[in-house]
Amino acid sequence: MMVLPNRKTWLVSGLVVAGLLVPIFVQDVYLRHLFIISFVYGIVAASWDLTLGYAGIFNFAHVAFFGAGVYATGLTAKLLGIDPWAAMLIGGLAASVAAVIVALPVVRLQGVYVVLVTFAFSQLVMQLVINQSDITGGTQGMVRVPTIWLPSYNFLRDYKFGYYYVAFMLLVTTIVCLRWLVRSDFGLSIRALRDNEDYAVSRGIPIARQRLKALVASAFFTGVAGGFYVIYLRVASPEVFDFSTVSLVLSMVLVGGTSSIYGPVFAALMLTFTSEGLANIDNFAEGRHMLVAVVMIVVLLFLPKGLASVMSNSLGGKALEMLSRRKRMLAPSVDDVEQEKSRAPVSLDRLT
Amino acid sequence: DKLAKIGVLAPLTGGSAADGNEMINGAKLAVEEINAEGGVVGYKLQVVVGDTQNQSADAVTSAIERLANDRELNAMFTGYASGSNFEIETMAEQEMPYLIAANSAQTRDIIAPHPDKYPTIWSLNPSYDAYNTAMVPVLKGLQASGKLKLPNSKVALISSDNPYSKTVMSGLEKSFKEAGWTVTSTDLLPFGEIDNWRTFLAKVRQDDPAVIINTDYQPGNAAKFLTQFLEQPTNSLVFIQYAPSVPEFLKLTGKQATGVVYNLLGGTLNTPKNPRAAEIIKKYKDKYGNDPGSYGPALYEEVMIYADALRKVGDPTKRLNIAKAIGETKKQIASGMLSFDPKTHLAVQADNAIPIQFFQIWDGKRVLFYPEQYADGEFRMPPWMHQ
Amino acid sequence: MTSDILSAIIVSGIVLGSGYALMASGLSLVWSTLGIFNFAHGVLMTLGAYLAWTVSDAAGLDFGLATGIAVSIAAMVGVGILIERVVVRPFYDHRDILLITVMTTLAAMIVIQKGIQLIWGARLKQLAPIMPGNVRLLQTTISAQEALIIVLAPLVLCALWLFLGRSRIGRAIRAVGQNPSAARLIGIDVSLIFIIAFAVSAVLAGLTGVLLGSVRLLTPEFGAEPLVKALIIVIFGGLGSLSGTILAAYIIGLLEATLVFLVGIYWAPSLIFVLLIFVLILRPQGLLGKVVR
Amino acid sequence: MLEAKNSEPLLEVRNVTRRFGALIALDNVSFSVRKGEIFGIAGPNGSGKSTLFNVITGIPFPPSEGEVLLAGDPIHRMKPHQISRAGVLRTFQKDAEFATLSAGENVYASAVYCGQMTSAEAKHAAEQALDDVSLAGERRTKAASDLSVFERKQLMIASAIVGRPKVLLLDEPAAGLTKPEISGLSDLIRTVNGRGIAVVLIEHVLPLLLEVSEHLMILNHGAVIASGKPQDVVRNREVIEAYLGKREARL
Amino acid sequence: MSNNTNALEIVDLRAGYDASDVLLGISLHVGLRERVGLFGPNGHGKTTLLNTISHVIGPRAGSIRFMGEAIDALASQKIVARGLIHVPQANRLFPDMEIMETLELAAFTPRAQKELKTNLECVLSLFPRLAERRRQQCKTLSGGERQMLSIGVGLMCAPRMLMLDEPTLGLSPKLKDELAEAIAEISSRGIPLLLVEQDIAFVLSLVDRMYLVDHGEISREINRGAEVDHQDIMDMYFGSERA
Ligand SMILES: Nc1ncnc2c1ncn2[C@@H]1O[C@H](COP(=O)(O)OP(=O)(O)OP(=O)(O)O)[C@@H](O)[C@H]1O
Ligand SMILES: Nc1ncnc2c1ncn2[C@@H]1O[C@H](COP(=O)(O)OP(=O)(O)OP(=O)(O)O)[C@@H](O)[C@H]1O
Ligand SMILES: [Mg+2]
Ligand SMILES: [Mg+2]
Repeated sequence: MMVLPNRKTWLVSGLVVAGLLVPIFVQDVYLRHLFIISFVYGIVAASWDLTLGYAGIFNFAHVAFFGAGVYATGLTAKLLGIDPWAAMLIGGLAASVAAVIVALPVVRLQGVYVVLVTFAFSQLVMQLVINQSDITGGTQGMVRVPTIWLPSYNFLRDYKFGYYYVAFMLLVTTIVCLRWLVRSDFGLSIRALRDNEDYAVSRGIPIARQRLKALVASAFFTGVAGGFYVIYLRVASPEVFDFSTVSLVLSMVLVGGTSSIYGPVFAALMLTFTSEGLANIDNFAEGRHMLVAVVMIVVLLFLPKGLASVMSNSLGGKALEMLSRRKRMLAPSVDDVEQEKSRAPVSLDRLT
Repeated sequence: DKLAKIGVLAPLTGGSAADGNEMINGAKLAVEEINAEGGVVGYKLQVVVGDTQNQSADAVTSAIERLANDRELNAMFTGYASGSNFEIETMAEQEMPYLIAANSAQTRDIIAPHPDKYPTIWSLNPSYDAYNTAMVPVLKGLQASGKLKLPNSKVALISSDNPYSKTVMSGLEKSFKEAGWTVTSTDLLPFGEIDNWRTFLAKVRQDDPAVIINTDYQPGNAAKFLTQFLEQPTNSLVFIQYAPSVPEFLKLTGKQATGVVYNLLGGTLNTPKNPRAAEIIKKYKDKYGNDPGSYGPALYEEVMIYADALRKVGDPTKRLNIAKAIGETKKQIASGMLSFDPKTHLAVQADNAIPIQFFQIWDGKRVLFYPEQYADGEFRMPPWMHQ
Repeated sequence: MTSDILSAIIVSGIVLGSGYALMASGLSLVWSTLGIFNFAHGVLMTLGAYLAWTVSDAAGLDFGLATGIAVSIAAMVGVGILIERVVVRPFYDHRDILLITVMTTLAAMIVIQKGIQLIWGARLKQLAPIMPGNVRLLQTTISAQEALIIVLAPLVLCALWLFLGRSRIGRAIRAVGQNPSAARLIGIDVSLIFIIAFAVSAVLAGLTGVLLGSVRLLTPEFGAEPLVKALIIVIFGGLGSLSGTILAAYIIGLLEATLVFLVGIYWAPSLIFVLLIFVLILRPQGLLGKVVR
Repeated sequence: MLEAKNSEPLLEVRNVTRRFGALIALDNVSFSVRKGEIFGIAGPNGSGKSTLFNVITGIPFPPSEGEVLLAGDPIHRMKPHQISRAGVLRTFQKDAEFATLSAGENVYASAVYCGQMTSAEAKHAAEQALDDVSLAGERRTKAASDLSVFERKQLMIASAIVGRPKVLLLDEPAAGLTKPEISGLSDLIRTVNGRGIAVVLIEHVLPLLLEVSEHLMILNHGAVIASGKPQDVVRNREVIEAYLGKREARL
Repeated sequence: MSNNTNALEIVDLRAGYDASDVLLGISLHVGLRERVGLFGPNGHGKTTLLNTISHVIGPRAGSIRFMGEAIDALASQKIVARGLIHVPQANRLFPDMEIMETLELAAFTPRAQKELKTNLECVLSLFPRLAERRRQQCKTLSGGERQMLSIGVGLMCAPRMLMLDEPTLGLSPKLKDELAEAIAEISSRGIPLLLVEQDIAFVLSLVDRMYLVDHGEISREINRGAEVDHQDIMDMYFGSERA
């Protein structure tokens, strides 16, 4: 039903071409590595947007799905000697299975209670991984994971040229699929559920099934990304479950702007490069993180809908509108507030 | 004149930041000293820092890639960069001279199968086997000399769920059993902060063992473990792995720590018999105002070793030659007499090489009572035990 | 099992529970009323503890503990207001206020935490206990400080409970959280209420930090684990029901202690999570949470 | 039409009870709506009318006791969304909409999921339904949250009639509407009913209620106190006593 | 001019939402003991007008004076403190709060605190249902019950002037009558009234004077003196509808 505005189409195709050209112009291995990493995070963040933004499910197990992908791929590739390419898919499937398990309780729960269950779940997964140290390497991690190969092509000796394109392809495929999903009837239905559960049900939309689908879909892409992550770095370690990972990806989703798919991807690029750019400064380890955090706040001050809103409208107009909003900040109209609330992914009166 | 950059990988933010900062400090201390003497063969050294943050794979890799990208940077050093030392692979691929201190078990697992594939990687720490084997003989010795009186021969073992602690625990279990001891419990705790040891201690109390060994190396946990043990002490010798060697352990426990025993492999051998250690520690303290743990001196020595190698080879870009030179090192360093085992690329372990050191804490001081040739004091019965 | 084991379990359970209750109180204040999840809450505990340490500890200004605590509590008022002003107020009328503030408070958390590391460094520190020495409780010995916590926690929480349930300001806070514009129309100054709520919550955080700072060890990450515990407890207790929060804190505390004894420290946390999940499946609205709808 | 009327009951409610703790919101209520009928329900505030709709549709809760049948088949054990798909569609008393979806999408979603239509059919049906409620022009592409109170009411009805209802449950659709809007509404109800869809109408706006409904049922304290032809029911003393009050009775 | 003849006086008031202008210059006044009605099609700005007076949204131009003092710059809570009480349309109130809590809280301003007892009695006798359900959560109330509570909340604020936005919304006919009597009784205590309502019979039964709102402007003023019956107004109405 929604039509993609034209300038957006141009912008997107332009970006794709640019993405394809990067390795031609960027010889620098380090920069290529940064692109690859931010692509991986881009995938994870964008697919989280499907559940968090579109479906309004407070799913904090997303990073656990990523971890599931990492370890499933790592283990099958290293211990069972399955071809790494196939292992990546297995990573995706494993994550989807994890999603099904989470979904069982989650679809019955409301609002924040989902946070607790999903969070608990990810803790359990981590415990499991650490505890099975004889196969997973426990807290120490699992090294020497075999990496992908092509006939007569060595990914380890091409200055990350090959890895770049694999990552880029994964990213593009993910975005295309996600965009297609959210613009399909399915996408419509999960947004409807987010906006007003009872009303959605009264219009024949099945809560449980749609939420399950949403979780599984977003988990699959995340899992594949996890698979690539471990194949690329050739090590799987439990830090992927760290809270710092969660907060990193979460900030990508929110700074990028929920319900947009593109936004989180941009945020992933922006945050990775800003943070790494600052890493060059000496004795700035803490300052680096502080500065990035401040940048996030500032972005949200002027673009509360995240970077994505820059794509939809012109930045200037957006910022101005934002300012005007801030002026009457303390005096929203009655309907206004009620609407604002009911518009929230999970309406506040359900949270409080 | 010319510049030879050296990379230091260190966790500067996140849980291990304290270690990280110490690594940087140690390295910078050495570099300033070297440059003050006019550098090495016409090269001034310069430290470039790579923050490994929470040691996650991508953080470490990003740090390495960033450093490795700099053509003037031809060597890297660290205390530890990751839990698994996976970065060794990358370093080897780039033929990057890489000196690493901790996690020698992981290092050996990676290198031992084919050492020739890793010509540039060398570990300052020896194999940890001594942690498993040395304990029982030392205790026997103490008992024989009558310095230590134990009510029975029961031992309770505790470990936190990390490879280091677990290996040590299982090693000890084995050697104690072989020596005819009864191991009353071998508990595994989750890795990370543990605040409440009471229920656990209550359980231990039930079968009051003569020796309680906690291989959790995290100083915070160790401190809490000790304070809560002393709330209701049993008549047992308390041994804590590694943690008491960390400066703040003493700050935190103060007088309470008196009587606690620990041992250390490849740690600074700070006794009159090894003046170099004292010297380095003094320099460090003068410059940074606080006592270093193991990693300050370790990084200092790593840089010094590199400087020697560079002096021999004369050109930092000849990475393989440099690494080879490092491998041939044989010198007295802060932790003892250093030389590398070509089969594992680890430092050689022995009382006359890198020794295992047994300490007892007494009035906030560390008393080294083993090995004899370095000892600066004697073992005494802990205050809470029946004299 | 022998009686001293039993007492050990009960005592450490209560110690844990009281700690958790304190951690949860401040978070619950802004979350279950205003519907804003303050990620910075944990790091506020850290800050409070460090401030007290600097003022009191010999290595710092050495003004004595009492001054230290007073100063840090006073400072927390300001910090709370600052947080509200900078990272919450600009988003009052934004549609995803919850998500946005999750982000901004998260950012605030990072800033403060790294700031702490910058100022105080990463080495372990410990606050002097308000009450030194040990006390004997049942057949178990605990530090006097922990005894103090056992006593203080219920008091603080009941005070908070009365404040929210009975006092005009407390009710106003809840009203603002549930429907700001309707609150305005009965004469409530919404922005003032927000400020009060955040100030009080920050003070609670500071207090918690000061109390725990001598039982646990101070690092810049000091507040991270308490934050998670608080999150779990607030939800488990049932959002919007402080009594539920309190109950949950002690239940989880005792549960943890028991499980530690039965299955060992290793499996206890995971088992607790499993139990939580099942309870929530049976009672989707949390322990004491009122049925939504 | 006529033979449709005296045909077998379409929606049957049998001895339905709903409790909220001590409170009995519905007390053993039974009635049946015939095919193509317009069935009015009225009663004092809090007498259980909306609750009745809630338990019939299972949104948000099923009856505590009793059963609900659609064309003879029990539906009170079905999942709520299945009940809607089976052809029992309701509107809500509080305004409800998919705030971030456009008016068009609001209706389209219902057509696809409740009406089980293909995308093409659904688009067409949605246009149709929006015409029925005369929600025209750019208001169809506006986000539902930007519509005015009245427009949102229209939208809610449109999304109900697009879902292939057999029975349409309207909960106080005329509340807060002006006379002309109300007369528009009664036309709409007639049109929908003309398509053979039975309508159950909860209303306090008597002119509308008495004008359209062929059968009128009065609830009080969760129980049926009167049921029959509207003109008879409004003369019932108990009804006047409990619900109408003197003035309305005089009119 | 001396304002002491008027409780509320509005001159050329303009207001709206983000992009849209809704009020295109409204001028009206309410006398000290007067009951005034506002009548007009949906979406023509009645609620917006009340929202602007109570400063739920800021005015864009024009002046508002209450009891002689300018209030257009004051924040909502200050206006409430002065006793100008706005009972909004279809108020959701505080979902998780109990009826009694809500009523007691509603007497928030110091002035209202003083009158809490008497006002509470008044409200509970007007709506016995609220008394029966003291501990029920607002979100579980029926439509009409919620409307009762919403009016009750307004009365708890100790009004010196009342602005009611569609108070009969969802009320049963019987309750409407009782409400009408109650409102009459209340305003007869000298509390001026500004009433927005779609039920024309209800309005006419109550007010002394009436404004017709049309596309954000006052299209006509009708005094009690000028005998008008439903039909005339309906005509104007359809007229305005066609326009
Ligand atoms: N979830 C609930 N918990 C407790 N009581 C409830 C709940 N839902 C409804 N009630 C009560 O049940 C009674 C019937 O409610 P219902 O909404 O059906 O009334 P109604 O007939 O629709 O009234 P109105 O005409 O005002 O809409 C009311 O007294 C209401 O307070
Ligand atoms: N929060 C809002 N944001 C944007 N526009 C709004 C908002 N609230 C109302 N409007 C618009 O302002 C205009 C006037 O609305 P208002 O509610 O004041 O009319 P009304 O006379 O009260 O109608 P009703 O009788 O249905 O209450 C309408 O066109 C409506 O769409
Ligand atoms: Mg109703
Ligand atoms: Mg209105």
